[in-house]
Amino acid sequence: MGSNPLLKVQSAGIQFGGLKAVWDFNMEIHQGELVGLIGPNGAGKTTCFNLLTGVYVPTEGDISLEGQRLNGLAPYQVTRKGISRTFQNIRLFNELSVLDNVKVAYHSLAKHSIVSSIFRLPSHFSGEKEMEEKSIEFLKIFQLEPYLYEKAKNLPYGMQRRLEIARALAAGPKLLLLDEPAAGMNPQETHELMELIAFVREKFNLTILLIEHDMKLVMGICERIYVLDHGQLIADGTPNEIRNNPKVIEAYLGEEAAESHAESSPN
Amino acid sequence: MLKVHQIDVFYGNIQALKGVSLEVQEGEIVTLIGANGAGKSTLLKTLSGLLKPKKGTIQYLENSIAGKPAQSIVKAGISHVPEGRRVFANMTVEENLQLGAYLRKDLQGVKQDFERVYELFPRLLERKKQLSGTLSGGEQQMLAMGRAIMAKPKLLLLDEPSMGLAPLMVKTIFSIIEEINRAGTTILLVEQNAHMALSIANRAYVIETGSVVASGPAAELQASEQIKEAYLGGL
Amino acid sequence: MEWIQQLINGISLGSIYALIALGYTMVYGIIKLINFAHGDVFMIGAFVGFYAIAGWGLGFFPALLLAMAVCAVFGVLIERIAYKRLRNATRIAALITAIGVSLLIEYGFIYVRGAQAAAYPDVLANKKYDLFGIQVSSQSLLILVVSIVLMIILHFVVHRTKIGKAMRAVSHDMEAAQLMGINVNTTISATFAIGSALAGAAGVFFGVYYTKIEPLMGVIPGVKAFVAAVLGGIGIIPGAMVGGLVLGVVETIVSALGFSQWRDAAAFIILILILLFRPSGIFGKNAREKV
Amino acid sequence: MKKVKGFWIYVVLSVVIYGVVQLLINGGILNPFYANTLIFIGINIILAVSLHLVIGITGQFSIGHAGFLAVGAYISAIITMKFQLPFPLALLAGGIVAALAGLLVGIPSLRLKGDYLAIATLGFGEIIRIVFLNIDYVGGASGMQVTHLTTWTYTFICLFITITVITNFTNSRHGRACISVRENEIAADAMGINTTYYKVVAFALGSFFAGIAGGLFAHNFYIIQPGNFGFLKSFDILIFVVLGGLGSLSGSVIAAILLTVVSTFLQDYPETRMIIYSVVLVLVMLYRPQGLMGTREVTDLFGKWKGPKGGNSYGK
Amino acid sequence: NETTGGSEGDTIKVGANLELSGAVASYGEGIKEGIDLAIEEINAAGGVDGKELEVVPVDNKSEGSEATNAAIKLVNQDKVTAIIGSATSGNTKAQTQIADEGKTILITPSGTADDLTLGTDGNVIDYVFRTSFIDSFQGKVAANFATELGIKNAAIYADNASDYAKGLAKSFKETFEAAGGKVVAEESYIADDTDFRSTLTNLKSAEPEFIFIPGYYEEVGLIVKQARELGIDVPLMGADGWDSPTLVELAGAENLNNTYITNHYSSGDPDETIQKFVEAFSKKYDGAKPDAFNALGYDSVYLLVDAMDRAGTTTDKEKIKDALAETKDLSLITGKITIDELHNPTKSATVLEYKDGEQVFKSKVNP
Ligand SMILES: Nc1ncnc2c1ncn2[C@@H]1O[C@H](COP(=O)(O)OP(=O)(O)OP(=O)(O)O)[C@@H](O)[C@H]1O
Ligand SMILES: Nc1ncnc2c1ncn2[C@@H]1O[C@H](COP(=O)(O)OP(=O)(O)OP(=O)(O)O)[C@@H](O)[C@H]1O
Ligand SMILES: [Mg+2]
Ligand SMILES: [Mg+2]
Repeated sequence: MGSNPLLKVQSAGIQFGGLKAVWDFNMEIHQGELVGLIGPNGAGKTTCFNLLTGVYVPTEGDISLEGQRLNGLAPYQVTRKGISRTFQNIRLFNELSVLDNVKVAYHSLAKHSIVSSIFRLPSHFSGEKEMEEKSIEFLKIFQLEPYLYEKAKNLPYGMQRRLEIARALAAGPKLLLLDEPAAGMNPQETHELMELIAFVREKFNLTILLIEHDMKLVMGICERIYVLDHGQLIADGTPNEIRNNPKVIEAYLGEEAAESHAESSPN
Repeated sequence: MLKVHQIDVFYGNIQALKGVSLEVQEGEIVTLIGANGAGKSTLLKTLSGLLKPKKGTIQYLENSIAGKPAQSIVKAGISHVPEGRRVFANMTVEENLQLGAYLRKDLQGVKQDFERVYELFPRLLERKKQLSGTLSGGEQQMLAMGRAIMAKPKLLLLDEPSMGLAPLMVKTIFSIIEEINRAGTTILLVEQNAHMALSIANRAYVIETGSVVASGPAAELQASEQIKEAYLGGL
Repeated sequence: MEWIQQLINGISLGSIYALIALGYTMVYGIIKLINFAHGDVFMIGAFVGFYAIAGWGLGFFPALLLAMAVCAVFGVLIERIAYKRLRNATRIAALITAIGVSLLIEYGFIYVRGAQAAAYPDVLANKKYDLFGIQVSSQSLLILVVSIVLMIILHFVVHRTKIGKAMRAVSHDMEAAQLMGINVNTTISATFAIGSALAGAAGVFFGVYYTKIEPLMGVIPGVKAFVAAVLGGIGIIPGAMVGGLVLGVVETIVSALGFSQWRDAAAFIILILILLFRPSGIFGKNAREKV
Repeated sequence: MKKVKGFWIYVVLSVVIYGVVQLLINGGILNPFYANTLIFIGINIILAVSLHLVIGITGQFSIGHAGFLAVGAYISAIITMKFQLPFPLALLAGGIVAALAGLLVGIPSLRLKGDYLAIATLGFGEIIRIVFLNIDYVGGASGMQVTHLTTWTYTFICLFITITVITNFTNSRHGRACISVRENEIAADAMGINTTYYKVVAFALGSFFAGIAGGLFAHNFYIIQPGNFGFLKSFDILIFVVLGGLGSLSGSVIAAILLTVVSTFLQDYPETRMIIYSVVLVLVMLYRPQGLMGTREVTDLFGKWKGPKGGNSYGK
Repeated sequence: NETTGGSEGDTIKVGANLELSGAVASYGEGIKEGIDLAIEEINAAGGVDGKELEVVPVDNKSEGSEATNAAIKLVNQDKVTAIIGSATSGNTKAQTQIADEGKTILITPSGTADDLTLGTDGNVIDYVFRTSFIDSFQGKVAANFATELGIKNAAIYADNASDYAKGLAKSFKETFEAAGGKVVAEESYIADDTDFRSTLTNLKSAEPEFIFIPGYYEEVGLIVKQARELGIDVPLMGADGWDSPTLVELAGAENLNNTYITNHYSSGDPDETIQKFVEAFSKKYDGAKPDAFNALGYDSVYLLVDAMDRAGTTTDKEKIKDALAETKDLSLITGKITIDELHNPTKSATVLEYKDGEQVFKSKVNP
């Protein structure tokens, strides 16, 4: 592991009213890693994502990406710095076509101004053309090309999830955050998703942090896992360390589950 | 107990169910599995009266309930725990449970059932006065089930009760489902977690793009190569 | 001394706003519809009371009850005919429909009756109490008391009774409410009936207190009540009350300072300022969407 | 390129429409009443399309649009009547000052959503009206007399510019950014869209054109009074947009034409006018809650022509 | 044959460009009732020159832009001989130029702004006339009356949304101060307000001996009532806008004691023609008593018809307009009218006092 982590979180935390949703949260992710974040319902996992992406401003601590401080940046600024995400409950631009969903993510990479668009200057045409070509290329990778002009809301659930990942990738992140990408999928679909994640990671040389309750997926592809409970880290380590960690078993996995995962059976 | 015969259901012009038939016997756990968008939730919504079938019949305890309004179906003893929990977020846990018993007149029985729910889900007793919107996902799922139990259903329709839950919680929920069943409630269970579902169910139906494509005893389906291939992650 | 008088003036004005806003916030809170026709139901209530008193010689209380009953039925009819179909449509479509219904009631009524104003008969003796030079009228006291009592009753109904729980359930999730065995249609009708009956009562009180009634009398109080409801926090019953009082007092103070032409502007400026610091109103929970 | 061709069809069509109408007016075939109705329709289309950008495209529930109309009307009237400057300059100034007012409203309103935003914009509209009511320089309540300068030519040029600019804006990355704000603000933010910036841009641009419409309005109706710009006027504009179909530019154009014609026609039936109007409104919403056009554009009916939308739906 | 026949057919078309819906619909409706009654009477008596009068009502929604549209339509589509309207000065201003360009007579029954009959160049517009007196005249009459009562300190409480009220307030103040009086407080309200207590409380603390309240009866009724409730007992005075039986109902007869108005006429005036009018009006409109708007709408028709008679034509608009300008000593319900060079009627004003809800004649003031 290199010395300079891509993402560094130092005792970050946030309170809602009196509730300490996350506190004293520390995390280091290095370039190219695939890391899992697990924990019981309401442990604060999604809240961590919201801290990382600027949706919430941490009430304490520091977050930095490649040494640059992210605290206090608005979500769109964080995205431009190189973190993009998917959402636990799918958030596509429903009325927009599949193609336009991805084009929106390319937005900040394009340069043509409002004036050039209004007056249809050459830079508008070249800029739009480039966006369109790049987006289509991208959608090909995700096998969504046949649905370019379909409205996002009309896609089946599984494809919507895929489109969300594609869209997040189009924003050109260094670090990709996935929030329960396999929720609501059956084992077969989950399996396909695992392959997809492995593939894009390879292809785009990505660093990924993912939240998931499907232990088969988490244990199957993550290199390292952080475990959160009641807003606090209770463990981190390799999948094997985690599945045998008594604290994790008690708070999250349950006895049998831990055993069966040891045999890598999917219950 | 429940006999669905050849129903067609539409969303506007989109046909979501095509000639679906199925049966549930008293005391059974029947599970319904299938890919995303296959029409599982649609079927449950039709049974509980949220949607009206365009064609076909639904017999429940010798009565036809197809197209009846939801509240009269609840009254007849069918309770539906919808996808995504749908608890009343700005009401307390207790109020949610009271709403579960909305139609009941037997105050004594209601009181007993309160106790029963709190016994099944001690967590809910702890959080009695908390607004349900602030509960964790698993707690909300317990509340949704508790709320359905309060209606004292003969038939309980469960739509993906394990979705988004931590492994430990999934286990708890499934054991509670079995417990409710043992206490005499018939259960129709929709699940993505097909392994778990098949392991507690008596019988199962597989539904694909709006039609039933396979059915049989749960154990048999679990063993079937085809089913494994398509729904159980090829293992 | 004069300031106390002005405060009293403001509270009397505010309690009228509050009375209308109570019904408004109720309907608004439950089906999330900005019911622009609420102000017109208020107008109908005022006229029913007027005809009952001036035409049939009923006393104040029978007329009040009659107006409330007629308005309840009228409100339910409006909902059944115009809004029910739109429950699953966009909010803005429902809003436009409400504007249409409001115009229809106003001009339908003018067509039948004419646009001229009428004067409410004196049915409630209005005693003036002079406390150290401050004039308090028994009517304004009555209105304040009535709106407080109604607020308490409403709050109780919504939070303690079965129908109230059903209303809140429907407001949060119509489908899930149906699964509890709640008859959504009946519940929404009940909401409209109560809300409209309140509007009707407000109409009669308004008539008695301000004397002048006319077919377009509901427009401005309707908007003001909406402002009051938002000010207090949408759907929050004590909020409507406080919102109404705040609005009344602010308007009065602005007039008292000699800026009467700026009165409505000041009301809106206060509204915007409050919303900037409390984007969901004074009592509103900051329901920021959870990500 | 197909796009470019579509654009030229649109331009040619516009010129033809303009020319034919102008000829008919010159030839006396269209008497002043019809000519004036056409101008009124044009003004209403500009209003509808400018609000369409704010509500239909960016999803910001603004119901105080008449305020910006008022700003444009008064500023342009001051420029021609008090400073004796040329009309085109007045139109432009009206637009610019209205856009500034739009910025003023847009920025604080950003914290608000849905109904709260709606009531705040309604409030802003009323505040603007009351400000004019209290300025004696512009005649206060009795209003300001304005010379008649608006012609079919001016109206048409403004209309053409409005539709072209808003269409071009919408069909670019900037328009898509606005739509993404409408569809899901949180996701838009997460995709790197500066949502605040685009909301403000939409408000400012929408207000600019409402201001232009105000200039035309003031110089067409001889007198402007604060009473012309109350919230009922805002509702009228809102109704164009919703009735046409939220998000459909051609829908707002069609609705503006239709309702203006209906309303003009109904002037002859004073007793039942508002009754008929409101019944039509309610019936349309009951049977077509998504509006006349839904989210489609007229151009969609002619296949997948992806040129500037709204060309074919152009005013008479 | 409605669209092409114009005034050349068997009927004489008179447009009514009125506020039949919107904010001041009741004024427009009042005028319309008066017009309808007059036309009914005239037609029943054989019409003008053997032709029937036909009214073409158009609703301007109380909006200037709609009034413009309506006027353009009446002039170009319906080709009316004359337009009666609108009720407010603003909506009338929105059509004076159109009437002039279209050479169509415009008579406003109740537009009272002083400069209404003048163009932007300050010259009188040939085709524009009015039936009511102008603001400055009434203001003057009221101020002189106050001075006669021996008032030194007066307050003004005017409707800020109406140029009528503002015009009256202005001329009252000028005249009153010129006569040595002092205006100790000036406040304003806005039409459609219902609660005036806070401003009244302010006025009260300025301790005026007299309050001049130009405005319309719908608000004034409430103002008088609320003023008395707050213990303001000084004399109150208003103008023709007060005149309506509704005022008495709104304010309460007792509260109206010690109030005065200037007016065109009084429905309680024992004059025979006036009583005949009141009776006819009541008969047609279910016992309603005519107010000033009713009377002015009614008079506007007779003013026009008189000019037609004198011009000896029902079609030549130019001649009719010239005849209108020469109207002299025409007895109408609202007084004996002579049209001056600015196309304003000179007519006497009446000062009335309210006693137990009845208007009692106080004095007559000639211009
Ligand atoms: N905006 C907010 N206001 C108040 N409380 C919040 C807010 N967001 C999150 N919380 C609370 O913070 C805690 C952590 O929530 P979070 O969504 O991060 O859980 P999670 O670990 O993602 O759970 P799950 O696996 O169920 O998605 C919960 O108790 C939640 O109710
Ligand atoms: N409200 C709706 N309007 C239109 N189409 C709908 C609606 N709800 C569901 N559908 C469509 O009906 C089909 C069946 O949906 P349903 O929700 O029943 O699937 P499901 O089997 O429950 O899937 P999941 O596993 O995702 O819950 C899908 O194609 C879906 O897109
Ligand atoms: Mg989460
Ligand atoms: Mg489902």
